[in-house]
Amino acid sequence: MLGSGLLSGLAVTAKNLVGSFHDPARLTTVEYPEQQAKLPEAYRNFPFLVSENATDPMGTLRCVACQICEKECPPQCIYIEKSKDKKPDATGKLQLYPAIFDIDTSVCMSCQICVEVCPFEAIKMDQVFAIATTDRFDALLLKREQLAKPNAYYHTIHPTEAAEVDARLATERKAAAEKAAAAAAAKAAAPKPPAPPPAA
Amino acid sequence: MIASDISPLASRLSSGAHTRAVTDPFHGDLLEVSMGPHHPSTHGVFRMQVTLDGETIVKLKPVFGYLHRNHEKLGESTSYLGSMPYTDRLDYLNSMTNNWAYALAVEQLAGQPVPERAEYLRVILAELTRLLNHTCLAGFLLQDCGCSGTPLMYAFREREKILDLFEALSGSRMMCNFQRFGGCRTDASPEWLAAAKQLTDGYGAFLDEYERLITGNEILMARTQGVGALKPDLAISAGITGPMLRATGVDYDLRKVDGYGFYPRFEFRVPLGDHGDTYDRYMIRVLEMRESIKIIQQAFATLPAGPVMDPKAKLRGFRPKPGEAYGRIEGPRGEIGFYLVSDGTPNPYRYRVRPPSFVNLTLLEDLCLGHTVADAVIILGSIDIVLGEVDR
Amino acid sequence: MNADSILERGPLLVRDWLVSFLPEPARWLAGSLLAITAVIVAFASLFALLTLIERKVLARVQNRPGPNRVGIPLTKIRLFGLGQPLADGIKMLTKEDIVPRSADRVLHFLAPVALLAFAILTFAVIPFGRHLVPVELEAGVLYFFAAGAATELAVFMAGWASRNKYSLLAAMRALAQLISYELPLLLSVVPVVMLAGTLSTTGIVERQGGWTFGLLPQWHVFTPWGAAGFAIFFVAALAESNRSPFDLPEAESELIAGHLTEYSGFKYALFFMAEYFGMCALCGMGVTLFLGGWQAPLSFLAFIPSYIWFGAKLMTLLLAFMWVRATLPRLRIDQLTRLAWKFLVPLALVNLGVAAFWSLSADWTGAVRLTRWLIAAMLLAGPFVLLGRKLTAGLAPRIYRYAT
Amino acid sequence: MMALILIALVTLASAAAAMLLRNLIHSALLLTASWAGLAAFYLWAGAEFVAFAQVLVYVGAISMVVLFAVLLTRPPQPMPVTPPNTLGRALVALITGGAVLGVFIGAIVSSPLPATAAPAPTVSVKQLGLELAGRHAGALLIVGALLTVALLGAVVLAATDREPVGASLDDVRGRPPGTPLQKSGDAP
Repeated sequence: MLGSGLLSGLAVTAKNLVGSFHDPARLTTVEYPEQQAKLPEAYRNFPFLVSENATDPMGTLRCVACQICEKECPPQCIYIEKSKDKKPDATGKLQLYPAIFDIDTSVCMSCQICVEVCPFEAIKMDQVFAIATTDRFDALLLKREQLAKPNAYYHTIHPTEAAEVDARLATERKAAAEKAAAAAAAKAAAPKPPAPPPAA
Repeated sequence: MIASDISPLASRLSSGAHTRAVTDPFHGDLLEVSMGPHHPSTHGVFRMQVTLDGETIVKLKPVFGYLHRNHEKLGESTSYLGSMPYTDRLDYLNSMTNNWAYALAVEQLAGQPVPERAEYLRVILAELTRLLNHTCLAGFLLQDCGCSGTPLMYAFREREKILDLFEALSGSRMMCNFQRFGGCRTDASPEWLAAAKQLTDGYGAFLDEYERLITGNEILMARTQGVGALKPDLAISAGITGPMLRATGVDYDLRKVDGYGFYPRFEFRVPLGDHGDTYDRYMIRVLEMRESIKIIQQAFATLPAGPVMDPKAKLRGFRPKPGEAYGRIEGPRGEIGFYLVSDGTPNPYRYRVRPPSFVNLTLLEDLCLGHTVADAVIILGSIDIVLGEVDR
Repeated sequence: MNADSILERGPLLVRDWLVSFLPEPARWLAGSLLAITAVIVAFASLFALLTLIERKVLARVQNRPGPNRVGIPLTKIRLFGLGQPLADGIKMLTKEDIVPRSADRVLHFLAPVALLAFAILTFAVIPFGRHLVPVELEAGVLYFFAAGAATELAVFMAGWASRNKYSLLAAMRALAQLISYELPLLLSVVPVVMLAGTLSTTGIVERQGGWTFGLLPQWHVFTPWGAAGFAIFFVAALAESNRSPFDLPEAESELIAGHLTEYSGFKYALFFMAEYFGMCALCGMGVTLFLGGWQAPLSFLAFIPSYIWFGAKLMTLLLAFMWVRATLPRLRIDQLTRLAWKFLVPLALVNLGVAAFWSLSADWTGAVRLTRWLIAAMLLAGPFVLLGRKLTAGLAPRIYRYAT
Repeated sequence: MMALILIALVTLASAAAAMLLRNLIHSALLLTASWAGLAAFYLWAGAEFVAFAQVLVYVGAISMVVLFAVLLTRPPQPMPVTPPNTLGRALVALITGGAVLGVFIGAIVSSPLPATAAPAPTVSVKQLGLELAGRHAGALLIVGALLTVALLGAVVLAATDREPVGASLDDVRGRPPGTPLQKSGDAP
């Protein structure tokens, strides 16, 4: 009968009108800023540099300025300048550190390739999305100091991933420590060579 | 569209098959109207230079390129991995299928094996993207027909649920950057699989409600049946692929033809239309959604365990041996393919994308001639184009 | 409920008390001025409320809350979005009123004014309550359609004065639509006037008084020709006020804002006010002619004052307009005019015949009355199905085959 | 009495303006205004039914016909405006004008006006309806048919008397996009 299609359409809209008051499947609006939707753990937006502890972020950066992420980043939005001197990292080995580490957040597209290619677990994806600023130029270029965040923060935003990373790092450090100890023991057991090798 | 009077199409048109001779007294001047690029219903920055005789279209010249971002030349100066996030921005509605097509092409180029669980996961994600895309199209097409937003909002409500799944898996709703050469970046957790299974089981009910809302609607049938009819031979000669081709009755679905990604293991049917008009194109997509649900459910049932990334796959310093490869998959809009030429260096020598909506768009004038302005909008909507993919 | 309870005659008593301060000759003038201001204030505030209700209903149909943020400024009180029409009004007032250089200045200004003037004129004859008729006219219905007929002139002026391709195309569409739907609108009203025997709106409402067996009100809509007439009136009213399935002139997807493209600021708001006034007037006339005006639906409910019943019926009809707008897609211009000329007009003529049969067979009593109903219904159903089949020839949901 | 003079002034002013203005659309709309003035006359005289019928038919429908006619037709060539500077032509105009005025005044003076205006017979709409549908049904139908024929004739006459100005389809296709079409006559 002419019009039956129209009437069934009207019936569906009526059901939705009534449903939108009580049916959770239809009540999907989250009224942002008052209500905040819970972000899934895998959510990623803009990288940050991981530092071992919060007290001395610049001192305990894991990043060793190897510039792999700078080369691999598709939009080339990372700029690194190596430091002149070296400082001991978590395992005591002397490593370089980045004197300058800038990320231009107006270019970065949060594609997370830098996190994948970084061999030192030094850069991870943050979950910050509301970083509006009034200044169009300098404020969008995040410096080393603004990027560095402690490992504890990493545990809060990506708990499972952070746990795996820490486990892996712990095994590596233990292996490195044993190797160093074995090397030291072997050196001590071996006859005294004429002069101690220069500092490695 | 180059000067159209030399192409065979024009000679068929100027014979006035369905356009009256313009010089008889009852017709005044021709009105030249430019619809777009800033127009509410052209799905992005796309312009139609339309010459009108009264309300009927006498000549239509599509003008696009406003969103050209030099994607292919850029591909030649970035590494293979570096181009992967850019493929998300080609067809920004279906990033998972773009990634898969690119990954497939590179894997054929480098002869890179892919573990079974990764292939199953890719099939599940591709079919979820097809659901997402066809739901979006149904919403947009009916929005162009004039429903003030209601079907579009229902479509977006369901789309958001799928995008939440993608966000929980890949980290971002639309820019997933999830496939790698040799598998997927991360594995799907059991909770994710349970959530996805619950969504697809409930999707059939949504489609039933949607069809009750619209498909039997007399006004929609009047507006779309017989509008923009496409004949099979013209479709084949113009290289049309995807639901637009199947709506004309041509049985060509890459999932059956190529049999990539373990599709032969799943039992699903390919719907075919008879008239190739806007109603058929819409209905074919709705029926394809029902088939996709079946595929996803079968994939969930037989999802094997095992690694999701080939252990020997190299992430950096990836240098495929010199040669060329063309990887293609059945994207929601049609055949999306990547043609790569490698010269042994980490960057591809030639990086070419075969976008389905660009090819399908070439027939816009043939479909619109003789119709009114209101029909041209719906025909454009039913071709389902995304300007990111058309302009690259 | 006797006709003179305090609630019923309330507005009249207020008016007489206010007017009593003036000398005798000015009393009639003051009385009518009061009536005019009352109608305009009532329908202007209804217009403000309607914009909010429309957006809320449309939103709820689409499973979203709708405007609920604008409340009392500088406070956190939200008032369920009741501040929204106020905010829209202020926004419209403060927006710059751009008149294109090549526009025809006089007509460009005159169009919204004329449209609003004709829309308000039509309120003069609608009986809002038992004694609440702004102007008691013997040819009330004819006056209503005379005032309504001039809106085409204003739409044409708007389209022509903007001197822009889109608005000219839209003005032509709007004219074609308004003219082709005026005929079914008038034809659907003719049976009511024929059966009621009078052109005055109050007479028509009085004739619909009374209840059969105390339960079923004798409204015109409960007769076969009344139901068909109301359906045709509803569809034609949708088209006359450019509402959803027929909102061709401002079809966003094709002609941007149609003949309103070159209007901004308060003139744009005037157009919408005129559209809503036109919609309220048509719904008011629909209620008066078919739904028993201010008559109570059930005999024992008659103690509620009559203007409450009119308001309730008016709101239900307006909500039906919004419900249709939220659901149906738009018709193309040729389908729209074909629907008018080849479906609604013939049906309205058939309805005229059925109404004639109904009035001739008025004296059938007892069991025969059922057959009277059946005959009338059959006389209507036949052409409806035949014309419907011809209208949707070749359109049907299709069965699809699958590749092997 | 005041209302009568006011209405007369409005009607005459809009009719005169309609004749004098160059812009056709403006004059068509002013013509409609003068018809509305006529309806006001009927209202002043108390004949509501005729007034509303006048508004419905003239302001509603006939104005649309006039506007459509103005839109559909274009002057074949600009009307030659002859300067009325020669004395002879002005003289002839004066004479004819005076003669016509004399005839009018003669008719008005000679018509027997009753001293006191007889009260207008109050006729209910129902009687009017019965009268119209009864004795004058034939006249009503003929007038309706006449109007339709007049409209169709006007459209056909207007459309055929000018040479085809539209661009031919082939020329349209070959023309590069963006160049303006054949210069269509400017709006009247």
